[in-house]
Amino acid sequence: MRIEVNGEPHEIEAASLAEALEKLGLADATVATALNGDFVPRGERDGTRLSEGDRIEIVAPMKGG
Amino acid sequence: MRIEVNGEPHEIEAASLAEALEKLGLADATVATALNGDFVPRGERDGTRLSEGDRIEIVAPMKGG
Amino acid sequence: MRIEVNGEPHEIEAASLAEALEKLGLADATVATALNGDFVPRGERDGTRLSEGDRIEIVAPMKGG
Amino acid sequence: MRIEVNGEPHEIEAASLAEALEKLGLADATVATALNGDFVPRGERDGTRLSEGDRIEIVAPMKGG
Amino acid sequence: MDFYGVETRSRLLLGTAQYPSPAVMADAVKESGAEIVTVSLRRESGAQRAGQDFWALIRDLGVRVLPNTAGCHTVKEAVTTAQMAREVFDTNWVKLEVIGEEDTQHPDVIGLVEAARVLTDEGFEVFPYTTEDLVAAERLLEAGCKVLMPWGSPIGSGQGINNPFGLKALRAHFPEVPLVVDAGLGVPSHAARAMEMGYDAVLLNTAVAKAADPAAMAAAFGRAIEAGRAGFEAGPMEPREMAAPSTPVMGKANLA
Amino acid sequence: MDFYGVETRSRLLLGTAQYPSPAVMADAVKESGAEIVTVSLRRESGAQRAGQDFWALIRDLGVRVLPNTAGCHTVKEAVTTAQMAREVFDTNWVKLEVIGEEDTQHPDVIGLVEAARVLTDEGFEVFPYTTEDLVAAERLLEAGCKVLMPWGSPIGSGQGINNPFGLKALRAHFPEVPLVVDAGLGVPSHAARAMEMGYDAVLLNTAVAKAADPAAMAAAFGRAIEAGRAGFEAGPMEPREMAAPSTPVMGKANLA
Amino acid sequence: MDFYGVETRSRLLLGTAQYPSPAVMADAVKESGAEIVTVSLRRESGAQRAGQDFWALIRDLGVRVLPNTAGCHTVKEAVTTAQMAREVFDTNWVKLEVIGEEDTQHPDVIGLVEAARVLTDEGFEVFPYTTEDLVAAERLLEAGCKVLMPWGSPIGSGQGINNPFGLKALRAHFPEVPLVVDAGLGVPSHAARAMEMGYDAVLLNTAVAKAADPAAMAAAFGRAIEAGRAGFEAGPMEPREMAAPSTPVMGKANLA
Amino acid sequence: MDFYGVETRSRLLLGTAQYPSPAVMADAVKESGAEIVTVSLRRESGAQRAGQDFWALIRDLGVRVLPNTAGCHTVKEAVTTAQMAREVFDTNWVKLEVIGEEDTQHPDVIGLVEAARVLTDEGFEVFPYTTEDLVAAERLLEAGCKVLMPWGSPIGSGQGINNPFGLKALRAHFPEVPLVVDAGLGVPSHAARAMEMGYDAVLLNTAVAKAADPAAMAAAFGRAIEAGRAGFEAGPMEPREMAAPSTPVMGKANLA
Repeated sequence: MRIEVNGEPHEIEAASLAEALEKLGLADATVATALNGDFVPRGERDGTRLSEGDRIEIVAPMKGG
Repeated sequence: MRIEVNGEPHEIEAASLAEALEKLGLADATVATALNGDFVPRGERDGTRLSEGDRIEIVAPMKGG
Repeated sequence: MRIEVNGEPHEIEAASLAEALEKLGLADATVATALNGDFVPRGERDGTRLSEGDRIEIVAPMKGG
Repeated sequence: MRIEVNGEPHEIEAASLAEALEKLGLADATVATALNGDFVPRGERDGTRLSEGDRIEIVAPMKGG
Repeated sequence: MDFYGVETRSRLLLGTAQYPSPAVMADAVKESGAEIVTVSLRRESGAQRAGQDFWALIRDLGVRVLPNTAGCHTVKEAVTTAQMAREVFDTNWVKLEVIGEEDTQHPDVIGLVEAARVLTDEGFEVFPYTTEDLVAAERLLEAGCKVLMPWGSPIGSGQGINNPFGLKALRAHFPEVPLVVDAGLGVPSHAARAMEMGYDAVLLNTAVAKAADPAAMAAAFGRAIEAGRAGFEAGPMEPREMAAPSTPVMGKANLA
Repeated sequence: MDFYGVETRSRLLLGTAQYPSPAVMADAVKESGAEIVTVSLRRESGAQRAGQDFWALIRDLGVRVLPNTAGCHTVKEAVTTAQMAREVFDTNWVKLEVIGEEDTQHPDVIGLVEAARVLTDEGFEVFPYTTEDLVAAERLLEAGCKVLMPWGSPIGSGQGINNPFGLKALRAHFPEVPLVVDAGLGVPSHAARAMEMGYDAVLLNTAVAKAADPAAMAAAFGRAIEAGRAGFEAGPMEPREMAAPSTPVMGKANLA
Repeated sequence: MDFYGVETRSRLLLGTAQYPSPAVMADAVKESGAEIVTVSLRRESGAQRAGQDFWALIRDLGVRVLPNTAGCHTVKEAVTTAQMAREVFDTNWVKLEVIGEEDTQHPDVIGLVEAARVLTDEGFEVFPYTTEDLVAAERLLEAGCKVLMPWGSPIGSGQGINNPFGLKALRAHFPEVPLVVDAGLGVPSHAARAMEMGYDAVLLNTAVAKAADPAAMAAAFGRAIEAGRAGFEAGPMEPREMAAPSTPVMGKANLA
Repeated sequence: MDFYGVETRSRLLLGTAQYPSPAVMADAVKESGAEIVTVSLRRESGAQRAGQDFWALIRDLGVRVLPNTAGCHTVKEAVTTAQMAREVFDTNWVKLEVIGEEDTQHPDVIGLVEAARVLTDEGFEVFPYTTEDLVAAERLLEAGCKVLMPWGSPIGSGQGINNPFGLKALRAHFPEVPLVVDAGLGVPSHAARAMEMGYDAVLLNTAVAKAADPAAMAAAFGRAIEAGRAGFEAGPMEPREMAAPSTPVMGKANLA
């Protein structure tokens, strides 16, 4: 299935957002997620189905002013 | 009938706003009018009925910055 | 003999500046002296004769900015 | 005779400052003169003898702020 | 100068309030060379008819009027006042004021943008009294304003230009929009400076009306605005840290 | 304006250096309305006779000249230069410069006072280029100067007035003495401000000569100086912390 | 200092960006004495996991974090970013930025108020990055903000306080609200001045991170903020126009 | 810090006048960390012996004293006062004041240079209270001064630094000479700024003595001076016109 992860196209097989994170090697990481522009809380990642063309954002702590 | 004109209570007999202006000696004056906070164009003064407790504002040109 | 001490007229009997200081109760004090506008070092007070009308200034440490 | 005119060495035969000015083509010009750093008024140019090594300055009106 | 398609030669807009007398006001307007004066609306009584006399006086001056919504604190008030002004003064122009704080007469830019939108839709030509806020300015232009009037400092304070950086940024950001410094100027050099910053015009009242000699001060401001504009157009020198002698160094006599 | 008994209508003294061309300089002088221009003395050669042409040009302008001692670093140099200038320009006036530091063209007030004394004794009418130093000013007056010309900022820097406090104190301290802000102004508003501070005149050169359009800038400064002076005489309002609405609050309609 | 019920001794909030290295950043935070640092959220890749390392570094500092919504231009973006930040950083605090103009990083106060309302309703404790706009400030407080963070000048410009009048008015208008000068300060004296104006704290980043020696500059700012606050509390003298000799005049010897 | 070969850690010189009480003065000196205090000479009477008590108090503070010639208007007065001070305080140091104008306590730089020459010849180590005049400064150094103390603004005015350009030029011109801003500072940020300008130390009195809490204000100034100096040494960033976001733009999530 073709989706977009942090702006990059990805070919990935993942039923849920949680699964996608795992495949991306970020299952354990301190990250937050958004699907098509909306925040998806950690607790809802399992239940969040992905479909062709979805846009996922995965963000982590970074320096800031 | 008791109405308020420019913030002052008035006892006045006037069926329309136009008539009220006449009674107030401002029929011919360069003024604009508002009834209960809404603008009443010159052309609608005749057709604007007054009723007990109405608030009329009658304003004219004045110095300004 | 009439002299001026710190701007005030004084009737004083003193042959030398040192003697005058003694009479004024300042022999032991930490002060500096001037006679008629010129500095008189401590060591020269004994040898400094006074005469009628002399102006003596006696100054001590004071607060300053 | 060797003199300096406005900072430049000149070989010139002139008994007086006036004569020097003439030889320099400035007899008629609106200029002021100095000899060895001192002002020489127009009226004294004739009477001002020159000698070897003298420094003459000849100045004229120029733009200024 | 061009405001909503109206050409003016003068770059000074003058207020008509606070003068010692109507006659002095009239003189000041004449001396200033202003072609636009601001006016307001106030309650009229049949007994005094004060407004009628004032209006006659203004008409005699042969200038264009810019009615304001001074003292309005809500969008509703401002809009209704503008509607009444349009009828009385027979002009689509309005100096839109929506005041958010009394002591500083601080514009409420949020209400201002909203009111500007409503009035533009009703065919008004809005002159918004605003701050140096770049983003509010953008919204006002989107709302249809074709002029912006940022304050220099609080109305009537005479402090001049409190935030030169902000006003410069506004000018740089909107090179094509007519910008008027409105309020707070105190002396002619304040107005000249505003023009040198590239502003298109200046709106004044208190500095003229409260001067010892209002007519003379009006003339002084008029001249200062011309001077500042001319200076802007003449292309000023670049300031530099060091001195640079104006008189040529070369050719200096050696008088040692 | 009165300088040593000479009446002038204009309050602008203009320098003649640094213009793109003599013709532009002449235009700038005319546009500025200046009645006094500053000039200097430089070495003349029989071959070029450059000075003769310059002098003819200036004479045609029909203005009064104020010769300077620009570039002089010692009392001796300045005095001799003044003596030569008096003969050439046929005037007792001299703009006395004794420069103590090159990069800032900082006046050497100690040498300045000494040179002023010598020249006054020789019958000169001295216009000293000085700093805002109150005490040096006092000494210059004692030396016989009847005009003072403090700098605004370093010559040719265009920074404007670097020490407003100092210049205000000088004005307050010598209410009767003609005071000219000489050097450092960059834009017309600087000149207007100097006049609003109560200064009697302004001396300029670089800001005009180095403008993109010198003649236009000259006119702009001329007008700004008139505006600033007129503003000063018209009695400006007192600035205040808070706002004060110009439009009357009384009589405002209640449109709630 | 009290932010949303959290007590801090330090009045300095420090940014964590733009340092030569993470180690230098850590030193700077320690030297500054800051108990609160700002952080952001950026895209994470499984390959680099850069964010994980950064987060570990910050946690080791034992300071409280204030996540920002830097770079957000819409209410939606800012709100979603805040929601993600709350989960990642496990805090209700958010430094809310809604940027309306890129070159000046000018806050969009209209969007800011809207976003603040949404976030407060969701239980966030909002630190809004705003301007000196008094009316927008009022709206932000109505929206539930209990802190305001007006800019001193554009982020990273180091210009200091561009509109002292505006910041003073804001302070005077909201005596009880914790006010933080956020952005634009360049040197320690800027921070001291902000504190002397009665501000409660200062938020810095570039001035420290871009100094030749960030850790030393962090310490300097920390000390300057303490000094400014102490000066404010110690009750400064009233400035006066004239001089007043500190050394007593009485009792001076007459040495004529 | 090095004054005439004497090393001090503190960069603050504090005056001892105008405090509510001797005890408060003593506290202020301690809190300030100053190692040098200024004192004067006044007439002593055998009856009160006020000076003796004051002197005992100062000696207990264990600080170095810098006697001044406050109030002296002539070279003669200043020289004689210095001679008496040397004997009483047993130090070659003297803060040389030759006042030329009362209302501003303006230094008479001409008399100052003359007095400095005389005193240096007699073996004094002179700390001249002067203006920002570059040329006078040069003469003072020629006269043997190894420290310069330009004013910030009139003594006791609390206005801060009236002529930053002048003080910067002085610093740039004499990079090696110890420079002390003496007089006129009002709040800690003024002192921090002086240090950021590269000045070596600050001399204060009124701002501390007339504060509501002198000891606390003394500490505040002490800290501000350390902060300003540390900031100067830490190499501040370059200010810029535009903003530069501190938080990285790269990697920002797209939440549209």
